[in-house]
Amino acid sequence: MEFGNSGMLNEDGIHVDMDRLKKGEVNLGTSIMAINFKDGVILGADSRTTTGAYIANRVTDKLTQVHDTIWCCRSGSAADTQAVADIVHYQLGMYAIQNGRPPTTQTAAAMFQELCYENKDRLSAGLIIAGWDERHGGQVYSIPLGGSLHKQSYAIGGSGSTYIYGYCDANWKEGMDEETAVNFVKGALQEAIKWDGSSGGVIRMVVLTKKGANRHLYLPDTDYTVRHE
Amino acid sequence: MPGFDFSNHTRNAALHARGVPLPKATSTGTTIVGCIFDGGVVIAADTRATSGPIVADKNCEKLHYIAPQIWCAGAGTAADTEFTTALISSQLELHSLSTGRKPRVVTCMTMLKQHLFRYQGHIGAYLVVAGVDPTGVGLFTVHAHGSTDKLPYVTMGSGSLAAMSVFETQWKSKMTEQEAVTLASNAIQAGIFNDLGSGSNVDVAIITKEKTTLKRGYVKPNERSKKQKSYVFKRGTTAVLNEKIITREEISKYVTVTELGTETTLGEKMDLDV
Amino acid sequence: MNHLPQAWGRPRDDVYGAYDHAYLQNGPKQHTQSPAVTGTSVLALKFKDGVVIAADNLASYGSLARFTDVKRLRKFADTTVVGFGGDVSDMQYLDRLLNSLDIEEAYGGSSHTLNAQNLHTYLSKVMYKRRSEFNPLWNQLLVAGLDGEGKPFLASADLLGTTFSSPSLATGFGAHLAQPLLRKVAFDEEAAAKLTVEEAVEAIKESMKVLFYRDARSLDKYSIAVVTKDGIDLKQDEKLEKQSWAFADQIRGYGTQIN
Amino acid sequence: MFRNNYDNDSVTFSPQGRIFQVEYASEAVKQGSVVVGLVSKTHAVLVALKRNAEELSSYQKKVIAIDEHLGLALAGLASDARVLSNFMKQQSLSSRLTYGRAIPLSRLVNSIGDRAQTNTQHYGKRPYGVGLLVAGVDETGPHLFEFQPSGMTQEMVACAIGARSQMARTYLERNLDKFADAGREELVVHGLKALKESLAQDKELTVENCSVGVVGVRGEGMKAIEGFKLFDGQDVKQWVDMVAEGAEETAEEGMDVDS
Amino acid sequence: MVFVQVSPRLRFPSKFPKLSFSVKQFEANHVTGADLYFVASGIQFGHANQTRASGAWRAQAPDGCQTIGFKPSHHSITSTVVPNTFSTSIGTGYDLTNSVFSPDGRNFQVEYAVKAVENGGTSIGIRCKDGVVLAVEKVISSKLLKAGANKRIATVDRHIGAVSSGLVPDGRHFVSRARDEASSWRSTYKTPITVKDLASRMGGYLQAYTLYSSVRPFGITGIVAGWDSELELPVDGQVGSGPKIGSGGKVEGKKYGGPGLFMIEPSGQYWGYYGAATGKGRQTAKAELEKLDLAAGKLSLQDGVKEAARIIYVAHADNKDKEFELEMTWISSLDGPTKGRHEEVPKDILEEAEKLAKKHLDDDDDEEETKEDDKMEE
Repeated sequence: MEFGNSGMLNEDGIHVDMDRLKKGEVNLGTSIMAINFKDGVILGADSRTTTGAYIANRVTDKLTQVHDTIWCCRSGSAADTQAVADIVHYQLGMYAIQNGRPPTTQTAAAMFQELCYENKDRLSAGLIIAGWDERHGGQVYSIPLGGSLHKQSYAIGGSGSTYIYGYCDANWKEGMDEETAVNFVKGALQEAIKWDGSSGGVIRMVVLTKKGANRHLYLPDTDYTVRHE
Repeated sequence: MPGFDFSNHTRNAALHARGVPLPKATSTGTTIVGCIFDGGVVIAADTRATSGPIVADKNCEKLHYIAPQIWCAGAGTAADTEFTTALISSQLELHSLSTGRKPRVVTCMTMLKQHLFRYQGHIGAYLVVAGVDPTGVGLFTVHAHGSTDKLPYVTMGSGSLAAMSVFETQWKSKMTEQEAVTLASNAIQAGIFNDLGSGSNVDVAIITKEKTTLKRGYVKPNERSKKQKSYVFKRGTTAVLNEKIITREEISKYVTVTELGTETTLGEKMDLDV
Repeated sequence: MNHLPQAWGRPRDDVYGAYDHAYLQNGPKQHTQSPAVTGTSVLALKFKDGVVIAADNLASYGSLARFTDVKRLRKFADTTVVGFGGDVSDMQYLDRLLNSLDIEEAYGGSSHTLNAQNLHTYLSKVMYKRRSEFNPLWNQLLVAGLDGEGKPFLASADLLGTTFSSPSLATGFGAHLAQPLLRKVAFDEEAAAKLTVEEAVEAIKESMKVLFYRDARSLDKYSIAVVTKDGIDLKQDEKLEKQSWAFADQIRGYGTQIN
Repeated sequence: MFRNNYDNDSVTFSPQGRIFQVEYASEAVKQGSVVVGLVSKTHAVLVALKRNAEELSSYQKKVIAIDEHLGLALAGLASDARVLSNFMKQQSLSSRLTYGRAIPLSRLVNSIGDRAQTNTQHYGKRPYGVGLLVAGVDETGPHLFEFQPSGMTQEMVACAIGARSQMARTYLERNLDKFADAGREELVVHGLKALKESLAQDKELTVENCSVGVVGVRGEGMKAIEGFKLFDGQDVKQWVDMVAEGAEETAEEGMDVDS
Repeated sequence: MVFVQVSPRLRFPSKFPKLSFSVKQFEANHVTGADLYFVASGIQFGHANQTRASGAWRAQAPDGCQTIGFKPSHHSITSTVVPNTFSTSIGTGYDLTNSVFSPDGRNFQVEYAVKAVENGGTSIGIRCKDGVVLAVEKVISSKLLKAGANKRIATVDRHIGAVSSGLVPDGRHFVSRARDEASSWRSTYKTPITVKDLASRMGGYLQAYTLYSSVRPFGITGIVAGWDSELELPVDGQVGSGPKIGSGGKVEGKKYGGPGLFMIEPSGQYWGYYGAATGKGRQTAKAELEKLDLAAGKLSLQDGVKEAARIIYVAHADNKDKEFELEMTWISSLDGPTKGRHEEVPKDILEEAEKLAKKHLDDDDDEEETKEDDKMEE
């Protein structure tokens, strides 16, 4: 483990992820988001994974399923977030079996938070948890670096998110229909990809509603206009 | 004294503090690739092993056996790739015996990533995992810190950028076996010729549903050609200026001479202990 | 003390020089030495029947105003309010700790409840224990309520386990900006004992406004609570009123410029 | 009582659902000399009859102070009582350290009850062979608790346990309505009178064989308590004299004891 | 304890009246309140597998003796039972150790633990449409007990209460474990445990005490009752609130949360109940509970409190010679009087319910007494 030469956050705070990475670690220098809409939630992410300036994977899937209709967006260290997601995936599976009912998004958020908080010294993981269940509908939780838990109507994260705070705040509307919501996510991620060197590639989305999980894919060569798949 | 002895650690820390560089592990400064084709997967690697600026081995093996239908290409610290793959291979076989099923590529990948994550990058193994199992064809990369990627074509090691440029320009989906092998081989050669850490030959392993074919030295673009001239000096090239013979009797004045018999008998005696 | 949570508990660079982390290369197990998502000041003021306490609703991520709906005043058992500055994840940890403590206390019926003084003792022990493990909870807390004799109680505890008490208290930037104002209205216990609730609330609101003007990590949305023997009146979605900005129209240039 | 197979350990139920080992442990309590406890609106009092092994030996310790606000009296195995009282002292001090609060009596008594229960449910353990009367004051006033080897704990207005304690209990039951409003002295005297009822025919209360523990509140709230105080020897003379047989008999009885 | 030796020539049930006569005699001798046992040494019962009826006294079986017990009541003696259900166990050795099966597949130690429950004061729980009531009959063993203290119904978590019949210290152990379970659930899932999940965990815990020879089963039957929040639950300690208009995509028209009532037996078995009863008066209480048609879900919490008080009074009537104290707690819905919390029933409501219960009992007694007297005279 190497230590940075400053205990302070960088002036702009947001690039803190980089400082905490171990040498040679794979970084999801990322733009991720999840939003609430009329019928549930939508998760969205770019697909770029970097080691330093090299793109180790240009079609990464940063949207990870941890239960039927509970997913998460991963940012920070690829290894850490994969490990955390794998553990929660297992725990939620056990929860469903032991208690004879599917876990709620809250349960998932609580488990993610416990891992992120108790291991904050060892992890660099910025996660957004989004899920849908019958009782609570769609819900979005954000777990930033220190392991705090924030319920939000929409959440953005990763290095690219700094560039779209303004866009999201200005364009956000509660209770959007699916099409508007998809366009909102797409528009935001397009901006993030445009301005953030660590974000790029395709835009992936997952729409979670009572109908289940539905994937979207938009490609840069068609200017993200055409839904692929 | 019972317990652990940390004196070497203290010594090393003190030496390091005074500017002595820490010894470098042998690194396979490497190009490895993998590529899925219609009906299987191919992985390939160069064969150069380096230790700092020295080529430690010109024809090492970087394709590691995991299971009959699962193979791994390794980059990073040679010892780590060697032992990690051997360890997981062993565990996977035991797992396979206990479940009575053929081992799966995802199982191998998961075991590798969990093992590597536990060691937080201190085990410097960067791996390409490939194989065919009852669920189909699998191809993954595993980074030393424990992250994994699933892609149709992958490259790793110091030559990965050179190799990736080949894939990014020539890869297409649903290639035939031969196309894929050629493409992988070309990617490795891009590493061999453009990356100083990679060199020598191309090893290839082709895994299909039916069988695995390991082609050691699939391409040998760096065969040492025959020297045009011999530089061996002829006998008698050096002149003899004078000559003196010392007999055994003479030397016995200074030392005790004992007859030991031939080397082989000594060897045989020692063999008895084995 | 510097008002930035990131600097709390560190040897001052201007006194000791910057810390050389090279010494920690192969050092012992390290714990968090820096907070990530943080809240800024908490203010509180005693008055004759109780205590007023306030904190804004912002959680910052470095300079980024990342979460604007974070309630940093937490109730305990309808008798006490704890205000949290510093790391939000540690605040949530403490909140759960207090929640389980509250449940345990209620096992024996309502006759025995911890008062604010007891709670402050407890929290200071928690904070001190954690700093002694070199794993501090990165917070500065104000505990507001009533003591064993029903008198107003206000005290602070921080990540080092330091505690103190005063008729008015403020953490973070508030210690620099608000405390002078609050001390004016309640210089000592005697003065605080004469304050009405209206006066105390007014003083706190005025201080919150100054903090919004001059603390770059603050927000104009805040929570305020009044704790008395009748219970807690907690409002969590207040907005600063009667701000003064219009004088900006008089400002032209920075010296001699007229237009 | 029938000899049966179900009484060898505390993990075997008899067909009637009884645990004989626990019942036998209660018999051990009846082997101990009698102790009496009673409580008024302001005070809680413990009185105990001490035995000496032989003429020249010292008398046993029957009353133990636990903390400023409580103490206990024991009947049965004194060493078991010591284990329990040490545990109670720890719990009590821990509460003062952690919360700055005197531990509520009910909580303390429950904690030893829970400990004792464990001993009745696991093979290889034995039930405690001691009964306790715990007297003290907390935020809710004076209290008296009885603890039994089964782990049963009950809050009482008055209680007596130990050898021949039935007679003391009868006295207490008969005078039950007088205790609540009794003053400190009056309460002690009632205690001694009850104790006297349980004396063997040839025995008399003396300053040697009598222990008294008193704890109470002075006015309102916990702040002013009369801490638990143990009286032995000449300190109990005042009360012993008060309950001695009528004035004229006192001398004679006294002579008897001395001889 | 008083043992009454029964003549070896006695045969059941035809000779019941004679027995009832001897009980009367003992009552006349002021041994009321003591445990009365009838010991029939070495006799063979003609009807060994007759079932027990309510209020019967337990059989006592010293070595090698077959015994029965029964309770004299102010009803006729015919309500008494016979059988010695343990007749096969005693002396065989299979009943001396926990975790041991008898050849016919029974764990007698667990069955004996049930006996401890059946001697305990009656506890009941009623699941109403807008809350749950718990009530317990606390038999007053001594005049010296402080009235109103010594609570037997405990709070497990804010929204859950528990009560038990049987060995009181075991009940405290039960509660202590339940609290630990609730608290560990909270620290794992950061949300309150549901009543059902708590019952399941406690079932598992009690079951574990039937598995090993190194422990004994719990001598209690526990009742847990609570109200699972019908609202959306936050994650404990969370900050932020999500969309102002609420989350999108909820499935409308479904109800969540609500009342929960479970009873856990020494074996670890547990069931959900509309009305649960255990302890000495459980048969009577169950009969009364069944009359309420709780499954219809119409009974309100306020009426439930009155019914609970009445049922405890009725159940106690079989045990009239001992005084008792009624303790009641309740958990209402979030908009009800306790706001989803487990609390004591307020004094005024409790007293009102007790008054009605006593009145009901007096009315009942008046009716019955006339009949009763007739019978007695026969």
